[in-house]
Amino acid sequence: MNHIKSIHSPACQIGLFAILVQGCALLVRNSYYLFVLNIVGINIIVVIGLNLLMGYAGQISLGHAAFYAIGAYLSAILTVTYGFPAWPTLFLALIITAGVAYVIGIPIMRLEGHYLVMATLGFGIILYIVLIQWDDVTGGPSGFAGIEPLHIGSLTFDSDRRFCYLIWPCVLLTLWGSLNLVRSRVGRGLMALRSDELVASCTGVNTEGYKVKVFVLSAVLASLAGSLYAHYIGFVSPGTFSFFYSIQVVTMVIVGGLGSLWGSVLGAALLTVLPEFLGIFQTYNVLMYGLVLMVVLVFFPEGLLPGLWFALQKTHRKHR
Amino acid sequence: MTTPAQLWQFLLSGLTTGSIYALIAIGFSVIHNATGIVNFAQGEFVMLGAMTMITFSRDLGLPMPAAFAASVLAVAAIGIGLERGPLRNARSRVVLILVMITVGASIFIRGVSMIIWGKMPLSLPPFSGDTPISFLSAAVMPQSLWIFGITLCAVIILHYFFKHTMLGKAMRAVAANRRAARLSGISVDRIVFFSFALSSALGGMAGIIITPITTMSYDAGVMLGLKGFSAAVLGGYGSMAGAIIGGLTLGVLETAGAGLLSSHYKDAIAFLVLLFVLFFRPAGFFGMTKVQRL
Amino acid sequence: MKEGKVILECCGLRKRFGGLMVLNNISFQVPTGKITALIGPNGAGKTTVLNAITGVFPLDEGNILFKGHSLNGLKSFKVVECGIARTFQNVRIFPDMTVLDNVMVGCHAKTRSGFIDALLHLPAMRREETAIRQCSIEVIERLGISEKDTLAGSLSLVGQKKVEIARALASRPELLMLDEPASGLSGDETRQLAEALIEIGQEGITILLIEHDMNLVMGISDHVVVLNYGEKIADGPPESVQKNDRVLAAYLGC
Amino acid sequence: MKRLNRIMLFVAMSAVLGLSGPAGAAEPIKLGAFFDLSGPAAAIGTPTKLVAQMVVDQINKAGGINGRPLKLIIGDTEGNPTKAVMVAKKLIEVDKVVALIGPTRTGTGMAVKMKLLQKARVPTFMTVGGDPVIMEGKHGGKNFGSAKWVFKSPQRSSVAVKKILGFMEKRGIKRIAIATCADGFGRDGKRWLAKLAPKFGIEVVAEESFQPTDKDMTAQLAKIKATGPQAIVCWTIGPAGAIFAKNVKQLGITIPLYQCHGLPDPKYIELAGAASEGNIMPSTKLMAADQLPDSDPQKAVIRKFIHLYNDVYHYNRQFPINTHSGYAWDAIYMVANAMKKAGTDPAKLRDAIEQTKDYVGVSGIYTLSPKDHNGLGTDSMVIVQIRGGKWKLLE
Repeated sequence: MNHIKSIHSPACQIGLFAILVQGCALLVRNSYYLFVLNIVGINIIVVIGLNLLMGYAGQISLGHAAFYAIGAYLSAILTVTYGFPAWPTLFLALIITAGVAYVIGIPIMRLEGHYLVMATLGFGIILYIVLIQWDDVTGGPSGFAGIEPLHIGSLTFDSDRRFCYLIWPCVLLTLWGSLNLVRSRVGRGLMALRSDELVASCTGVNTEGYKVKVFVLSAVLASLAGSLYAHYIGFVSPGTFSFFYSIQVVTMVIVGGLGSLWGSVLGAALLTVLPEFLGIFQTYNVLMYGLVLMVVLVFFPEGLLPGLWFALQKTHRKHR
Repeated sequence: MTTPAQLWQFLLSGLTTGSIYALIAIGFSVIHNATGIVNFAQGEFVMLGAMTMITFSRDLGLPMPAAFAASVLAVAAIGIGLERGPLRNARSRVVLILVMITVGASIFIRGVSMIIWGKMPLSLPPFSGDTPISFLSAAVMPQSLWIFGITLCAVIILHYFFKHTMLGKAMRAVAANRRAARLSGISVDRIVFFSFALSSALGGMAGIIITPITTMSYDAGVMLGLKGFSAAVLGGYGSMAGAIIGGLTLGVLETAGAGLLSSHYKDAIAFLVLLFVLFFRPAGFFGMTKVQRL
Repeated sequence: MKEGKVILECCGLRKRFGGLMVLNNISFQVPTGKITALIGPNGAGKTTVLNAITGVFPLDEGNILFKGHSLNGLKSFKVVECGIARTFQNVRIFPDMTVLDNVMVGCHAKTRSGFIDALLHLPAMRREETAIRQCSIEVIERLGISEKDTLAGSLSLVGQKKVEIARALASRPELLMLDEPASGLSGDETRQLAEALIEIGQEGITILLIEHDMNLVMGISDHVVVLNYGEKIADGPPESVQKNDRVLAAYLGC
Repeated sequence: MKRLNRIMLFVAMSAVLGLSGPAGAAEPIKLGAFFDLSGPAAAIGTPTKLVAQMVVDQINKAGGINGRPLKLIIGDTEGNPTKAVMVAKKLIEVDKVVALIGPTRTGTGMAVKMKLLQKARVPTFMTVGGDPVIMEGKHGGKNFGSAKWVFKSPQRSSVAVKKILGFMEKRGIKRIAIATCADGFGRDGKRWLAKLAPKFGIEVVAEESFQPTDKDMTAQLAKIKATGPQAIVCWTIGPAGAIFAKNVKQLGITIPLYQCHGLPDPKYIELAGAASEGNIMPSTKLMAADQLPDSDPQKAVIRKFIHLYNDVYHYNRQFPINTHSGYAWDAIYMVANAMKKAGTDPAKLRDAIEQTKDYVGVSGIYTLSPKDHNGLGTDSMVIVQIRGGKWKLLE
């Protein structure tokens, strides 16, 4: 019993996962694979945040690229144009994103179903247009270049390997915090909210407040990922933050499994890496991507990780 | 300075695009009413309509009306395929999963179309010449009149269909209360089947009539689908009148935004208005807010 | 227990849905520490009264006082924080959560730890978590629920009803409102329920009971309020209400 | 398997070279090529890829680079900056390519430049239209980094703008309205038009914008019409340009419509139909090859290109030749020529590319320098007009 419990504790799981990632990072010599690993890490942060919103609070956002963009562009503009120091800017960006998410979250989180989808989508598109049109500030469609890498003391995260040591602790921290969150009073409140909003409210859960707060939290995580992205690539342009990215992260959440944070890790990793493999199909790669997505959703609707887990249990039981 | 003539021009242009949005929005609503899902492949139906029309009329040399009918039927068949295939066989009935399956389907359809029709944009000749018609000091293309006419016909036929035919009434019954409809002997399966056929046919038709004005490419469906969805939401999701009003409003908003305020922020203006409408009327113009019963 | 005090007071409640007057000038009092029953034929407006008290929708007119403070305009979760818990007519538990988690949600009103505490796993939050768990297990054991780690949705109807009551009790309410707790239960089960309710009442929790089972109502309640078509037609001790002509008319339909 | 391939290749190469070179010489030189093969600019990226394959074929048929064949390794950027960096990184780190060709658009090009090409030491010849990829240092508060390893083969936007404005000046046009697409390419055009017009004595009386996916631009045109310009300049690539032309005709606007150097493309005439009649635009000489005087030094190479493209590889069945077609040809030939001189050492190769002088290409005569990583001037362009559905050389 104790043994099982320790495996289920977030800290222990994360420790194991950290060792795994560290192992991968050490084994990989080629910086291309490190680059992919880093992008996977960035996506995981966004996807975990979104899963808290979708899988736990039961609210959809098709506009998360916008928060990703806010983080990235604030870090870019404030550090390059105004010469702010990088780390404080990153935290400032988180605070500003939280503010924006809070202000729009209050009216948006009152909406339901398709209206919520539309509102978040609309917000994403509006921000995307602003990024393109306000080119004196954002650099417009050609993008914004020249963002310096982050550094701590004399350690500059300018190579793929070094950035790996920055991004993955961030991923692990995000994961740790989120696992803590879902196994707490707040997490139970969120699950209750997803299950039955009215009853949750009559049981003492501040449903409206929770919805807005979890929206803010997921926006802040997307913003963090965005800032890290900007400092890593050194360049941001609207193309990265289009509607398609919003769709992509929602897809990652669902393929990984709604409400399964480890599933999100797998979903983000799989869908980031998959197109790299599909490259061998050349002109058929778009078609294959759609096909894989449909097959997974048709046959593993609970998500890939939980789905495989159930399937495994089933065969296990049969054999016994 | 904006003159009345300009305003009139903005209105006419807006109504043209708005009619297309309305047709797409109706498609969204029909599927929503039968199944409760947002069909993200709706935009792809629009693209497919245009593409099959190009194949039938240009490559196979069918006369226009025949090609029109054939391509609408072809798109309807694809819509049915989507429903009979992945959606029906999905192991989950959760709305969100089904919606994401349509996202997958739309990517798949895009991929296939890219291979069949290539990556270059294609066009269709206008149905009746391209000499602009001057109409009370505003200029419209004859094709715009076709768009108005066909949209109007579609709306009238649909109205008759939903009000006066057995199948149409059954569809309304399913939309109002799925379980009650099933209990009173309506085959919900058949309704879902027919809804997909109808909405994909409407989408395909929208694609055919707009292509002579705007051209079409394999990836143009996404944006049209998004606009149609926005129109449906603006009007009130699931409402027929809402879809039409929403579509026309969105079309006019866009041109008016570009003409009166700023062409740079045209789409942003349209979406901003949409957001404000949602904040003050959370269910669009004609939508009903759900009354929760304990 | 102080006799004669009033914990909840409804004054002139009015609510209209579209053209239908669901509550028409309803006033009644719930005495502290007693079991009060709210009865009436279907459609009389009983559940609407509960919804109005718990802030599910706003009233058109009227005032609800809980321990002398107005509940008007309070959100549902605030009402729970004041010390009012409720169950629902058709059992509404959180089916995809375990029994224990269901009950632990009920502790929300009396606990504080928020997002930051949870994210950072702060000691205060861990302490609170242990307390919540302990309190919930106590409630579960007291109601005789044996499977605390199974999914609540997989329990029998009786089990689910118990979970719902346990969830309500977990918020340590002063007033517990039960919406038809006996519907769908067998005679034996109803008797058990009656005993449990009396026991809860003896602990000093005031109960407001909506019920159709007249045996149960008349057997355990101290005070009965009768509604019909949104209007109050009788109010008093069970014996006197049973003899009231208007009540008889409403129930027998003559 | 790999070994078998290598042996086969060796046998084949030995046969071609008549067993002349040493065995090691048959090792192919890898060239990375990454374009938008899917995504919004797939219609530009895909033919570029085809031309790249054609050029490499030609070079190998002609004996390769000092006896070694070129091998093209292709990647798809999907029009996504992050993906573009990933693909470029794979080509550099995993496939160990000697040089890169591509990508297709400014956004992806800039991402690759800023993330990889500050340090990667891989010469990259881009086929993007926008100028930022070869801009260096700080401009207007923005840092463009180093362009040391970046070259680009399409004309700068400023060159095309100068060509148009120069032509208008000769025609006595004083007042113009501009309508630009809200993408990187359109923005670039807008910036240069606004900046350079006064130098040609031209006033910009209206500035409008549209989205690449827009279906109707009559609102913008109605506003433009009201300002009474003498000409309209539209700056976009793709179907939006055709819709714009149709709208111009719809509103009965009779002043000349100038399109940018992105639209000399048979597809444009097909999409815009009669509305394209009379449009004027700057173009590479490729679009008016048969009207060039025989004295033009580019005429021979353009003829060869057209022959190969249409008659040998039959790419025209899917992608008729347009003004962009030659860019990959020129990029790869300049890299190949430099390789012949300097070998495959990245630094030497880069220097050699930078020293390219008077290379006669399909899109112009290139003379590169440390200050100019494009090497084309206004003389590389011509002004064409659409008359009777054909390209007519005006200047």
